[in-house]
Amino acid sequence: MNAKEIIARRVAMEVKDGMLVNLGIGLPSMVTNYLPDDVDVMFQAENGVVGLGGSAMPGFENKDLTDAGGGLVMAVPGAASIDSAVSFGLIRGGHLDMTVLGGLQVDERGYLANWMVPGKMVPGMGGAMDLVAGAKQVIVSMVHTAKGSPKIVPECTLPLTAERRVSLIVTEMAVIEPTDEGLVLRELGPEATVEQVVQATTAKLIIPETVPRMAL
Amino acid sequence: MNAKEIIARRVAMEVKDGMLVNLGIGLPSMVTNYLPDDVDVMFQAENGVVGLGGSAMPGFENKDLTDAGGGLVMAVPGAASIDSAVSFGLIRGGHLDMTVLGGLQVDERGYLANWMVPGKMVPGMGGAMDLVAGAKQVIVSMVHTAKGSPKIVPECTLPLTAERRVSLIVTEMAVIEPTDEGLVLRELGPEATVEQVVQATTAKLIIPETVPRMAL
Amino acid sequence: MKTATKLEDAAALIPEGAVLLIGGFMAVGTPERMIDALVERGVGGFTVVANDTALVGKGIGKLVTAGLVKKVIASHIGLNPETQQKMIAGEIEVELVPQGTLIERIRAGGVGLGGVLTQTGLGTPVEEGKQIVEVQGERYLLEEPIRGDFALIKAKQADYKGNLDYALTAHNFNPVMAMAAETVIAEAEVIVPIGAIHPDAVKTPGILVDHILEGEL
Amino acid sequence: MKTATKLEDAAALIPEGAVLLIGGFMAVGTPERMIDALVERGVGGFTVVANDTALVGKGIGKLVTAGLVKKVIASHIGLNPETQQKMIAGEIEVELVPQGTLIERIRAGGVGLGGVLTQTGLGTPVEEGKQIVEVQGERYLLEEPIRGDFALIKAKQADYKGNLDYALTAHNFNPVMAMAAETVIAEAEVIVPIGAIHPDAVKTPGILVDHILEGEL
Repeated sequence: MNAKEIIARRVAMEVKDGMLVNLGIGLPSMVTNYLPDDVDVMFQAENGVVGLGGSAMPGFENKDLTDAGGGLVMAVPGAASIDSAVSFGLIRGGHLDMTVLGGLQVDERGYLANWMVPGKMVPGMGGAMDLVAGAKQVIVSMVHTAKGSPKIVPECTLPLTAERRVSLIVTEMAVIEPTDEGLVLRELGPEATVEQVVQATTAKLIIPETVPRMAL
Repeated sequence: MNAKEIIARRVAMEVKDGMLVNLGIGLPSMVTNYLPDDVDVMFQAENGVVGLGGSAMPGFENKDLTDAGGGLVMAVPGAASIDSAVSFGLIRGGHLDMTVLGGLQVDERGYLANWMVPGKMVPGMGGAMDLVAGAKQVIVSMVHTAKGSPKIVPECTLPLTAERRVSLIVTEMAVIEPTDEGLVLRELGPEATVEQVVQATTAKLIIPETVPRMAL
Repeated sequence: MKTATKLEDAAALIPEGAVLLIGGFMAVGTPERMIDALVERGVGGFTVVANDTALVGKGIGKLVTAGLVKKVIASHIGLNPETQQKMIAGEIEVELVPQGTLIERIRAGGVGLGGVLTQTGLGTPVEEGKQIVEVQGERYLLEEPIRGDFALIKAKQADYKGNLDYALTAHNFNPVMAMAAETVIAEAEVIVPIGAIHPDAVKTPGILVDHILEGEL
Repeated sequence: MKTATKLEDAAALIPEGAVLLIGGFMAVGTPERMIDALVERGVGGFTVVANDTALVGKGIGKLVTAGLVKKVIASHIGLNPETQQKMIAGEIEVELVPQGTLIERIRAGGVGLGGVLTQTGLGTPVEEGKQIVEVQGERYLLEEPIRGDFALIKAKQADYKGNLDYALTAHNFNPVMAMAAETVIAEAEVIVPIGAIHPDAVKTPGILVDHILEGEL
C-alpha cells in the first residue's frame, strides 16, 4: 500500500452513514474508492451539486456537470443542483458534516495552512477558507513530510486557512488529533513507529501509553 | 367619480412601460383597473410572485396562488414563483420600480407613517418598511383627510415607516411632490381648489404659479 | 433514504417550549396536517417564528387558538384578532420584524452569517436597541440571525431522500427556513420516488430534511 | 417582452473599463458566445468579477489572453497560468476573495444589504484592513457588497420575458449575479416561448434581465 492509499483508506473510516461530505481535489477525492458499501453518504461539490457521483464514465458525460476541479462527473439518483450561494450556505451554515482537505502545514493549535506559499504559489483560496471555517469536521489528509521536511509544525509559517482547529490529521504515518492540550498521536501507520513519527514532526506530540496501529 | 377612483386613475398614469410594480392592499390595488392597454408592466406580490394576474376568476382558483392579502389570484404568462428572500431581494435591491402604498400621515420631509397607531392599531409592518426603504419610486395613495382631519402634516406624529422621502403623494384633491425645498403642489383634483387643498393640509405647501388639474 | 414519519410520531418529537420556524404566508404554504397533529398532542409553550399568524382557524391560527404559543416573531398579526387579543392580555409576547428583515435573519441563521445589514427600519421603532454599522458612509441596522429548534415546512413534492420542491406562492418562507433549524420536518402534497424530482427542480436538498411526513392515503 | 439581441450589438453595449460580473466555474456556465463577441470587439480595460479565470482558451481565459482584463476579483486563478503570469508582471491586478464570501458579497450587492458578516477569513490575510463586527460575543469580518455594471449570464433556457433557468453545476454564480448589475445580458442554450418555463422552474425572473442573446440558428 502506498502512502496515498493508506491515507485515503484511513480517512474513509471516518465517513459515517447519513453524512454530507465535501472532498478536496487530489488525494482527498481518493477517499470515495474505499468507502464500505453500506454507508449511505452524499457528496457535495462546492461548485453546485449535492449528490456527486464520481467521474463520468464514457458515454455519461454532461458538459454542465462537473466537480470543483472542473472534471466531468455523474450525479446519484436524488441529487440536487444548487447555486453557489446555497452551496456555501450549506458549508458555512453547519450543514456539511465533513470536509477532507490537503494541507501544507498544520500546527500545535490545530490550525491549517493550505492555500498559499508567499512568492511561490498564489492560486487563490477557492472554497478552502469557507470549508475550514464552516464544516462540522475538518480532516486534513496529507503525506507526513514534504520531501523529508516536516509539515506538522509548532506554529504555521505559511498564511493560515482559518483560525479554527481542525478535527483530525491523517497521514501515512499517523492519525493525530488536535485537542485543548495539544496534538495527540492517536494511531500509527502500517509501517511507522512512534519514534519515526516524532522524528518526522517538529510540533510537540502528546503520546498516550498505547498507540494502536490503523485498522485498515 | 368618487375619491378612490380619482386616486387610482391618477396613480395609474405614473405606471410606465416595462416597470415592475408592487401595489398595496386596498386602494392601491385598484390601480390595475385603470392602466392603459399598451403598458407592459409586471406586478409583484411580496409573498412570492412576479407576474401577478389579478383576482382569480371562478374556475381559475389555485390554493397556492395568492396575493399579499391572501386573496386567490392568477398569474400572467411568463410569471415566476419566488421565495421570500428573493422577493425582498427584489424590493431592497432596487429592482422594484414602483410601490403604491396607503398612508396614515406624510410630512414636510416626505416621510411616511402607515403601519401603526400606538395603543390602537398594531398589526405589524409586514413588508411596508422594506417597500418604502427599497423601491425606486414610492407613491402614497390616500384620501386627503381622515374624517376631516389632515393627514399631510408638518411632522409625522405616528411612528415612521422609513426614514426616506417618498416620491409622490396622490389624493383625490391633489398631487403633491416632496422635494428638497418641501412639499410642492403639482396638480389639483377634479373638484378641488388651491384654497381647499391648503385648508385640508397642515403641512406647508409650496404652490407654483400655475397648478394644473389632473388630466384623468 | 428516509421513510415517511407518522404524524403523531413527528409531533411527539417536539418538546414543550421549542422554537418553531413555520412556513407559510396567511396559511398558504403552511403544513396544516403537522399543525393539526401539534394541536391534537397539546404540548405547547412554543416560540413561533413565521411571517404571520394567519387567520383564526387556519394554519398557525390553530396553534394560537389552542393556547400553544408563548411568543410570536412575525412581520404581521393584523388579520388574526385572536393573536392581537392575547398580545394585549399579556398571554402572547409578540416581536414584530419587517418582512424582508425577518426572512434575511432566518437566512443568516441558516447559512452561517453573523447578521443582516439593512436600511429597512432605520429611523423607526425597529431601530431601538440595535447596533448601527457604517459601510462606505451609509448607515445600516445590524439585525441578528434567527435559528429554530424545528422547521415545519410545506412542500409540493418530497422524495425519499428528502428533496423538496414548492408550488407558486407557497414557496414563501419555506426554502429558507429549511436551512435554519436543528430538525427539519417536511409535509408534502405527495411523496415521489427518488429521481422523480429533477436535480434542477429540487429547491431544498434532502440532506437538510430530517423527516418527511406520511401522506394521506 | 424582449426580442433577441445580436451578439455584436450586445458586445457594443459594454464600454471600456466596465465592471463585469461573469457567471461560471472553470468555464462551466460561462456565456462563451458573449465572451467571443467581446474578444472580437477588442474593447477592454475590464474589471472582471468571477469565481475564477478558467483555463487558457476557455471562458474568461479568452478575455485574459486578449488583454482585455485590467483587474480580476476571484476566488481562484490557479488553473490559468496566464492570469498568474500577468499578475506577476503587473499587467493584471488580482483581488482574491474566499469563494463563499465572494458569492455573498455579490448577493449583498444584488439584494440591497450593506455587507456580509462572516467568520471566513478571520485570522488570515483576508482579514487585513477590514472592519470586525461583534455579534452575540462572536467576531465577524465585514465584507462589502459588490455590484457590476454588467452581468454576463449563462442560462439553460430563456423565454421572451427574459425568464431564465439553469442546468446542473452550470448554476454556480449565475442566478446571484443576475441580481447584482445595472445591465444583465443572458445567453441561453435555447430561447423558448413565454409560458414554456413553469413559474416554479424560473430561477431568474425576466424583469432582472435586460437582454437575451440571439441563439445559434
